[in-house]
Amino acid sequence: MVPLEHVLVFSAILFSIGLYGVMARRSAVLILIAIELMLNAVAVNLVAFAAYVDPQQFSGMVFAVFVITIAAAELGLGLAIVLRVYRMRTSVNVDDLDMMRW
Amino acid sequence: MEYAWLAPVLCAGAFFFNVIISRQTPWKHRLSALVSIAAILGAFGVFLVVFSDALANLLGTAAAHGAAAAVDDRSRHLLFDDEPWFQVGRYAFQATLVVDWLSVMMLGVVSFLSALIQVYSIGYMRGDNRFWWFFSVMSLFSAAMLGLVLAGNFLLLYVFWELVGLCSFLLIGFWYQERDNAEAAKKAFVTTRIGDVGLFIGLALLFLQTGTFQMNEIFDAIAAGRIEPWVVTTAGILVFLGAVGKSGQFPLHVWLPDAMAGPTPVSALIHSATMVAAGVYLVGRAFPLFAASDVAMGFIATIGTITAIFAATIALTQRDIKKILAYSTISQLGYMIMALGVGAYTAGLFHMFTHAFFKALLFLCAGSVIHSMEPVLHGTGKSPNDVFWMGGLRRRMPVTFWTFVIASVSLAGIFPLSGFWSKDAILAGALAEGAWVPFIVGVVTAFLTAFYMFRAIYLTFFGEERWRFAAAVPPHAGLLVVAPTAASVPAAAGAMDVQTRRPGEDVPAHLEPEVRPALEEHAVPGHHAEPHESPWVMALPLVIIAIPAAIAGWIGIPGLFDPFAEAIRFGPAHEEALSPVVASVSVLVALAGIGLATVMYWRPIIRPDAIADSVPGAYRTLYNKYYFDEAYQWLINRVVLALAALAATIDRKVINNGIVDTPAGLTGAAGERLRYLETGRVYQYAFAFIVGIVLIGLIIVLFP
Amino acid sequence: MGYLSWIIAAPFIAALTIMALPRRWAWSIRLVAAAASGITLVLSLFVFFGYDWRAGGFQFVESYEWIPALGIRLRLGVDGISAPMVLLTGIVIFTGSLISFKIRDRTKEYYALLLVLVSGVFGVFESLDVFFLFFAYEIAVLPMYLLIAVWGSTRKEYAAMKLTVMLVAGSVLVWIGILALYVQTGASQAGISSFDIEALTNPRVQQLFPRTFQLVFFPLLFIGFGVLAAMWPFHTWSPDGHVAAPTAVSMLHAGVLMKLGAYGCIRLAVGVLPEGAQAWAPLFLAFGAVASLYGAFSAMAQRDLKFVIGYSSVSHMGYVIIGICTLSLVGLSGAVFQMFAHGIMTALFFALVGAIYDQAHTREIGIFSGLARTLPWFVGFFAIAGLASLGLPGLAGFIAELLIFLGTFQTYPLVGVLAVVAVAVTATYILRLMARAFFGPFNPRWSGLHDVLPNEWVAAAILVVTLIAAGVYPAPFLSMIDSSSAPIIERVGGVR
Amino acid sequence: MTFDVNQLDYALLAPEFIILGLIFVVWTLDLILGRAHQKLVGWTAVVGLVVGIAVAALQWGTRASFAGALRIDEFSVFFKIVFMLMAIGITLISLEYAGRFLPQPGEYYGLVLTGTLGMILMAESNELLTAYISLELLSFSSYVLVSYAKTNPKSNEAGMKYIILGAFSSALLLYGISLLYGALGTSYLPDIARAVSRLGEVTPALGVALMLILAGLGFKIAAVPFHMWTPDIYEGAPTPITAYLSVGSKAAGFALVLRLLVGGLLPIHGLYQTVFAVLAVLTMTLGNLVAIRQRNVKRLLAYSSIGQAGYVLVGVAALSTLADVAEQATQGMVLHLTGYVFTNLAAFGVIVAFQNVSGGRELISDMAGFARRAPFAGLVMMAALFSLAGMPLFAGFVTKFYLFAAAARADLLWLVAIAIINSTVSLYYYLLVIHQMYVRTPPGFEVAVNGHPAHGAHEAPHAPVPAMATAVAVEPIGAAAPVGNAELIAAGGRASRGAAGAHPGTAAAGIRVVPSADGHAPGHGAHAVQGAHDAHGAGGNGAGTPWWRRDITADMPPEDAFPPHRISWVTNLSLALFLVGIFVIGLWPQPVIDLLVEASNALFAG
Repeated sequence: MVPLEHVLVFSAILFSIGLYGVMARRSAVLILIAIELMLNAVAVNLVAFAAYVDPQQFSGMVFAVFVITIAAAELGLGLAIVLRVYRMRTSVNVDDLDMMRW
Repeated sequence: MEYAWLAPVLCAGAFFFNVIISRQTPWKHRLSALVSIAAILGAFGVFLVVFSDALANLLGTAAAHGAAAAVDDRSRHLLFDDEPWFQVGRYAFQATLVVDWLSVMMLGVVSFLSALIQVYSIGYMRGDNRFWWFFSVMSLFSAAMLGLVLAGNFLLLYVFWELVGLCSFLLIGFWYQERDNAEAAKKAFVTTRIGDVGLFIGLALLFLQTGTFQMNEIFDAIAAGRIEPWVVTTAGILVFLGAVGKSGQFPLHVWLPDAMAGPTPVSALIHSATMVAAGVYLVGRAFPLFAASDVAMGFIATIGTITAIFAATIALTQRDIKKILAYSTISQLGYMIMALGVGAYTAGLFHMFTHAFFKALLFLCAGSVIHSMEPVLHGTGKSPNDVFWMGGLRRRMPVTFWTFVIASVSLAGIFPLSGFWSKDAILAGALAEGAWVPFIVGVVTAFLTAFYMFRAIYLTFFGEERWRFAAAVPPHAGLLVVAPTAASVPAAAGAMDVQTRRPGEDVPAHLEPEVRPALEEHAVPGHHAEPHESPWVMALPLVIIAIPAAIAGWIGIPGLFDPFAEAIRFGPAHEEALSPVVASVSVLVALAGIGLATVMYWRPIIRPDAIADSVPGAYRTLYNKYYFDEAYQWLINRVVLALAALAATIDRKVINNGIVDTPAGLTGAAGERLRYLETGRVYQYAFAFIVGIVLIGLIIVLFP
Repeated sequence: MGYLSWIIAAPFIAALTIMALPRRWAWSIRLVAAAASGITLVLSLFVFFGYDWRAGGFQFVESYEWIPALGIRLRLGVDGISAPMVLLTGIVIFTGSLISFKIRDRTKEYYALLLVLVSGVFGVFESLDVFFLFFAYEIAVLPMYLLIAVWGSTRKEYAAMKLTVMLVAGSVLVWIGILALYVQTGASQAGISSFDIEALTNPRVQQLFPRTFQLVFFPLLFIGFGVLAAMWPFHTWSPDGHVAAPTAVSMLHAGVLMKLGAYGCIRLAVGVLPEGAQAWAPLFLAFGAVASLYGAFSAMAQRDLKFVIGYSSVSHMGYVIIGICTLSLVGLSGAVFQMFAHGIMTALFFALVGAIYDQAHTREIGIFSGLARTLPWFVGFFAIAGLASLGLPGLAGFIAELLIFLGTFQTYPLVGVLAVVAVAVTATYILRLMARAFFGPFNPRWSGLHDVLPNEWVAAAILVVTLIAAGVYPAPFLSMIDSSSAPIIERVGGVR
Repeated sequence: MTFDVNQLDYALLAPEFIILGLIFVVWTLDLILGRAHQKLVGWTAVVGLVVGIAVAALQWGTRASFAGALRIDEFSVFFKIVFMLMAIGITLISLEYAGRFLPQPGEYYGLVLTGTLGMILMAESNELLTAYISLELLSFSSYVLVSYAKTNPKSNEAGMKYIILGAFSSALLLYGISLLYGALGTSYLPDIARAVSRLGEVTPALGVALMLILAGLGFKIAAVPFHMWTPDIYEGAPTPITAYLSVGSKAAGFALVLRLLVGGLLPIHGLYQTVFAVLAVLTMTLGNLVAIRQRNVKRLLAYSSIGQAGYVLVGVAALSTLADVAEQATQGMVLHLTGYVFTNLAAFGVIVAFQNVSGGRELISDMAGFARRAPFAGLVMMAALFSLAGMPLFAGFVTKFYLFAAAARADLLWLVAIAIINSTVSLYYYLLVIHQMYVRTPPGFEVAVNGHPAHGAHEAPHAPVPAMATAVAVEPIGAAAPVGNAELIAAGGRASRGAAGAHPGTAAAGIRVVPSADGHAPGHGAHAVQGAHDAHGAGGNGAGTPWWRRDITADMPPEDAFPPHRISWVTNLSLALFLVGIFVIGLWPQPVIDLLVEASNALFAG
């Protein structure tokens, strides 16, 4: 079996890529996708832990299912809002969205 | 004796009655005068009762002659010394009254003179629209002074002391609409208050040593040596500072001449029985304190001596009749203080006693003169007080003239009027104590006194009727209104002093063109109102006071019958035998002064302006009162007000802007800076998360 | 409910009533306020004269459970120090609400705030619980902001803000100090109600305050309350605030609120932390001495009538601080009496300045001249206030200053000399002011001014009578104050 | 702890089910009734919530667990009631606002309810997954609600920022949860507590998990530096939703923090005490400092709510192993949150009322003179702001005192000191708002104010109309001549200068325009006016008049009159309710504290 550490490192890398994406992207859509990466990393983590640490209860698996669902919903909602912003401002570049600051 | 307290209470009651009730009535003026005079007469009645009691005691003890201590006990009577007025911790503050010969004497003088002066004021103040207020304050003034002389507790004395100051403030500033009067009132209060700082600290020192303000206990403690000597000395000098302020001693004398701004009856009261007498009275009352310290006594004697001669020299050149009298008062007060300082206790207080009468009389006469000059000089811009605009009033105001002369002669110390006896006692006392400097100064002062008093008499009552021409000289022509310069003053003085010249003849050359036509136009007699004798309410008190002014001193004739020395004394009765040498020296010197005045101002053999011209510097210095006012003004402007401005500036600039506004400003500025962290960019917000997580991680690692 | 709770409740209820009244009924609002404050005055007279100083201690005690979890009880009671303060507040609020009749802009809010403020003031003086003392203290400070900023004058907005923020900043220190006391008592020993002032002074509890603790927290409490007492150098809110505030608020503020600070200093700082007091007293005494002289000199340089009085308050409160810091019985009693006396005299001052300002719309001393001719009552009343301020015997200020000075001479003679000199300076500026503005030739420009109005007359007369009565017969005050100062001084180990 | 289907006692969730049902009722009603009757929908929600509260109240005293995942105890019941009360408040203040500014108000009420349900579940959750899901329920509702004002670009932008940052933070939180789960092998809080104390030491995984979880929760409670979203979202969201976020979201976040820390991580409190102390300092200091310079009132309250979170964090830092101290801290936190709910609702309620009458203005300076035109709303705002500043009579003082007392007992006096200093700073900016409302003149009425004509003129430069103002100012003077013409003219000129900022519509609006010099202005013009008036009219107070015959009203300045704002009775009613809440907690907090004692007992017992 793959050692737990490998999975964790993988998920950490995934998470970090997502993190980087959030910082570096300027498009709202891409930022949302980067967040999705982070959530996926979480799901990987949960599954791995469920398998290695908590084999009896397996609650991590349930957890992962919820996370995936929520992530999907989140993305959907996010995209809806981004869409409306785009309709209004014709841009989804977060640099342009600074009506409110200071 | 038990009723002595009634005297101040009656007068205070009159004050409150007038202020609260009389004022509301339509006949407030008459009612308040009536109430006030009734109250002060009542106080006089109280005095009579107390006096007869005291007399009985004295006579009783006189029978058991020899036991000095017994005399003390029997003639001193303390009232209210058991119940405290108020109490804090272990300290009780009593409102003790003391009735002994000193206070009985003062009680009499104060109530007698106050009563007469108030009667006189009915005439003098007639028509004033604050007539009622005048009488109310006079009542309060009398009440305060009566309370002061009765106080047997230093705290109580201080209370009345300050009230006396307040009343003098109110009365000096009675005609407050003149800016000068208001300033004079303020000056009187503030200056005396400066002395009071010393008085208060001195009393506080004594309190700390003894835990009480009771006079008898403090004196007992001093006598028993329970107070350290340096404290006695320090306290003595500090307490004396109060007297310096109140009695117009050098260098706090500056308020007294200015205090002439008040109505003349007020001046009379202030200068005779109240206010200034309070200082001397304090020295007399607290004499055991001073007597216990040679340094303090020396200090007192020095101040008194300086004041006596210093003020007398200023009086030589003054032109305002009330200022002449004011400096005379200062000089005489110096005399008394000097006497007390050298240890001539009885003599000093005796002089205060006699002086009260003739000085009151002098002021009332001056008031009478001014009262009659006022309509004459009205509208000319000339002061009705200026002796240079008087002259020849002798025939027009005979009562005033004669009473003035009696008082002046008495003041000059001519045998056998009362001033002679008291002054002689002082000089004899000084000599007996071996105080040569005070003695010599006393003699010189006697000469000067006689001189300036007769100068005033000649200028006022003799000679040409100069007031006729007052209207002719334009008010701003430079003679009187403008501050005199070295050139103009002697000239003007000379011009007006010498009666042989024709009117207008000696108008200074540089004024000739403008003055001459006016003079000729106005030089018609009868054009203006003329001076006349004052109404009987004013004249009668003059006559009545003239009697004690002349003969009050007789109760102190040494060797003959001397109840005064028996009653008012410190230690065993102090009877200086009448020394023929001293007496004749002082009378001769006084006569010399009169003679000099005569040859200068009545029969002008010596021209005063020539003398003034010959020593212009000295004349100017004297005329400007040694520039004391200027010096104080400088002190106030350059030091006190500068300090005030400095404090105000520091408060605004340093404390307010620095300590208060700066932190506030910094906080706001910090808010302003931090505000811009909020950039509106989502990814930067996300980055803040990372920073936060790192921060938390660091804390967890660093502070496990 | 006893007297004390009614004294607090009456203004509060009146404030609520006023809030319920229609805006248009301005006169009924005024009368309700006057009536309520009249009732408080009567009640406070009851309390004052009902206090038995021979028995001493806290009397009229009432106690209600409030937050038992923290040991907070609503305990009310007065001792010889607070009883005069309650009377003072009663007098000042009654006169203040009379004076305020002429407020016409938003009468309703004005009176409601004023009365709430007064409830707070009474609360401080009557509270025997540290928490409620602080609670009421803040209530007393807070309405000030609006009262000044809305109804005030001269730089009112700046002044109101500065005043509020400074006072609340001062209360920060108090708050910290109170919490420290709470922890120190509650944390180390159970069963002690750590907010009960009486309990805090109990010797058993006093043991819980070690010297270092006292050294640290005494200055916190003292400065915290000292800010409200306008202790130098934390006084700058006071001249500005007094100047800006509307008349009655100035009266209350200078007359009563500043006393809250001094009262807190006595009650909590000195009363509870005696060792700290011993260690720190000289420093604060120096502050007080500086304040008295410096306030007097600053007052001399002012041109605005209210600024003069404002700085004079700084100076007079300097005496109070001095008196407290002498830690001597005489000085402390004098300080408390000075609080009373100054409260009355300064209320009188401000009432009168307000009377003139409402008509003339200026307070420049130099502009006025010869007012005594047309405004005899005004000038008379003002003169009495001025004389009380310069310590004229026969008026209350004298006795107070006398005692303070005696206490100072007992402990720090040199400071005593400075303070006495400050009195002379006070005389100078008060008399200068009066000579300038009231005497001298009458300026016809002011011929339109009228003398005090009936409401002002009544208010001023009450204050004047109080000043004279307390000055002539101070014994009831002093025996009362004395009986309650003595235990404090005993704890501090000061000069008795 | 295990999940057991047989343990499911659905009766325990009665209030939750009521809300759930209510949501469907509301949405159905909205479908049926349509926009015109949106208020009816709102009222339905209110009624339903009242029923929910009643049912929840009946649960008081039960301590039970729903499948180990939800704890029904006094703690959660307390929060349940608070959240439902809050939802009522939000609904009430939305009734008018939603009709004016929002599309589909019916759905809006439903979303408020779903969010509320999320909050309730957060407070109940005893297991990490449940907590996460309930948190997401709240978040999702909030995302939608924040961007609800479709036509308002600010609202959209706020919604987008919110969802990005919310999702980001939930990813962090989840990652942390996953690590915690991995490290301890369980997601049930009691088991976590046991595992942590068994562990004895802090493993790196646990540390990292804690970092991430704190960051995720920090987002919800807006702790610095996870607060960055707050001002923007608060500003952009519809105002009732801002209130909703600032009150409900924050309180729910803290409820969850308490559940998590007390229920699961109390044994390692030493690990995070310093963290929370530092976060508290940062949060309150930054929040309060930045608030000083805000111009937008919603943004100001956003920063203020950050500051408030900082105070509560002081309480979190004070959680310690000393049971009574920790309990007192908990009580203090919840008490403060409760007071804060009412207080902030009141504040936002007033802003909503203000926006209703002003067409959605939100600058502080726009509120100038608001209290003059709407006295009751002004009063409520003042009470709310003073309460926020921690002033007595109002809730804030007692709650802060209680909280800080607990913190002081936990040896955190230094932190308390910083907190108290911060509340002084906060007083300053609250006063700025009060100042605008009470002291300044309503825009457009600058001329009418006692001697302060300039303020309005600075802020709202309108076309100057000196001629009109001069005419008005000079008119009363013309009648009286004795003062001298030069001064009269000076007075007129002064008045006209003062009037330079006058709104053109002033005269038309029927306002009595008074000469600006006629108030407390220290100008000389005033003398002229007043002096003339005295000399001419008020002869009764001359020198000859005895004092008791003088006319008291002689010097009364003219009254300023402004047309009142029309604020609907519902708004006033809700404001009154909030005010009562503020005062009840401020003056008689003991009943609430009694409840909280039990609640904290329950929390610690769990």
